[in-house]
Amino acid sequence: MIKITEHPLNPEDVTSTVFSNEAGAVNVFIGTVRGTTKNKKVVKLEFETYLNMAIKEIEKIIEAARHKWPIQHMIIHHRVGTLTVGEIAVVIAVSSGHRKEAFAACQYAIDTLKETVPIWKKEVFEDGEEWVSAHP
Amino acid sequence: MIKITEHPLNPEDVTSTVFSNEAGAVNVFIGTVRGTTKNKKVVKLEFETYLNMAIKEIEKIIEAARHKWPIQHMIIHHRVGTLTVGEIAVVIAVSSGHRKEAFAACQYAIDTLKETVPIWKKEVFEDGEEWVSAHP
Amino acid sequence: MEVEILAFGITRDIVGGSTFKIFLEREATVSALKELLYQKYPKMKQLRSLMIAVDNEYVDEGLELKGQEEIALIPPVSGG
Amino acid sequence: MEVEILAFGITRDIVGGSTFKIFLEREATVSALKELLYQKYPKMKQLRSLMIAVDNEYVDEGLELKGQEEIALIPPVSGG
Repeated sequence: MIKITEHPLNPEDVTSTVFSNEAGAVNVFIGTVRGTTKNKKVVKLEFETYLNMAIKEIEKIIEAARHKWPIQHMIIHHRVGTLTVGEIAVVIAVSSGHRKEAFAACQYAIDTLKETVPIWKKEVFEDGEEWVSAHP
Repeated sequence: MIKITEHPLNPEDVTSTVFSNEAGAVNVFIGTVRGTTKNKKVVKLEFETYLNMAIKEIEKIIEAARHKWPIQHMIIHHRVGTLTVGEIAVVIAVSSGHRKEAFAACQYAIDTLKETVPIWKKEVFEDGEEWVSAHP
Repeated sequence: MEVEILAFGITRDIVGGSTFKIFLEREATVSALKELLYQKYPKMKQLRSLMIAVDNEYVDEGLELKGQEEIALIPPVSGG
Repeated sequence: MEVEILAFGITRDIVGGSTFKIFLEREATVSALKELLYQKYPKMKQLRSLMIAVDNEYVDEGLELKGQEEIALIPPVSGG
């Protein structure tokens, strides 16, 4: 249901796990490493995590989504370590009876993950590096 | 970019096509055949289409989405013919720089597809059959 | 003029085939075609909606038909 | 009391390691800990936010620390 790993993520594995005969809709969000940010060329991203707490916070997201919407399954995989441009950082898959709930729960999950889950990324440029969102 | 086919759909094929180094977000919607509808057990679904017009209407959806949001790629595959419970009827994948646009464009695409694209499905139950949404 | 019409979904079941022919006055409107259909196939009046497509495009009720177009009946769609 | 603190992300860079020790008064609040941190590491004041986690949970500024907890600095997160 939850995985935080240094190994490459496979969206197909995550997606296939949420299918169910009672679900008519599956929504999947995949976050990838963009090649440019604020007009600067990104060389790589370095993700780190406070693992136990991150797992707990992701559990809270799934639990909250289950209370808000009648979803069938929600799976969240996040990668950490060094990622190059184009690689997948996060995959969230949600299944539900109808599509509205799948979209809403998936968007809630990624929005909340970005606010609460202790994972940090440092963007490495050709001429420097920066912890994303650290400063106002 | 658009495919309407009697062969099984592969979400992985659709998704992998939208990845791009300039996209940070990918959203995928997968519609599957639910095993029950209005408390009745579904045996199978039969989809038919007015092919040339359906392609044209899907082209309009992609064109409109491109005007509404700064998306990178949008791919829509729809299956027709006889589908059994759990099989995939539609896959829509969208990539964009940021996640908000990917979610919005993907939801717009499936909502509009269900309103405008000439594809019809007949639900076959154990004791009868019904064209979905045909009657008030 | 006699026009051939394509029928899909539940309209195919109602007319009993994927195409059928109907006699229309010259330059009859889409609205007039729908009236004729409702007279000949009363079950079509019970549909949630009935759109007409001409040459692969949804058209307004006021459009005049020339007889050379590809005309299709579009009952409520239900893809996805 | 001396407590060991975990530092992540930019706070790890600021303190120069993934853990560090700091002296606190007995039952010091989280708020008092943050004041001490800001004095010792002024760069932490420039962060968009600085949360404290105790035993893997975000805590309020008023919580009193006993010294046996797992305490961690949580600068602005940026996963996804």
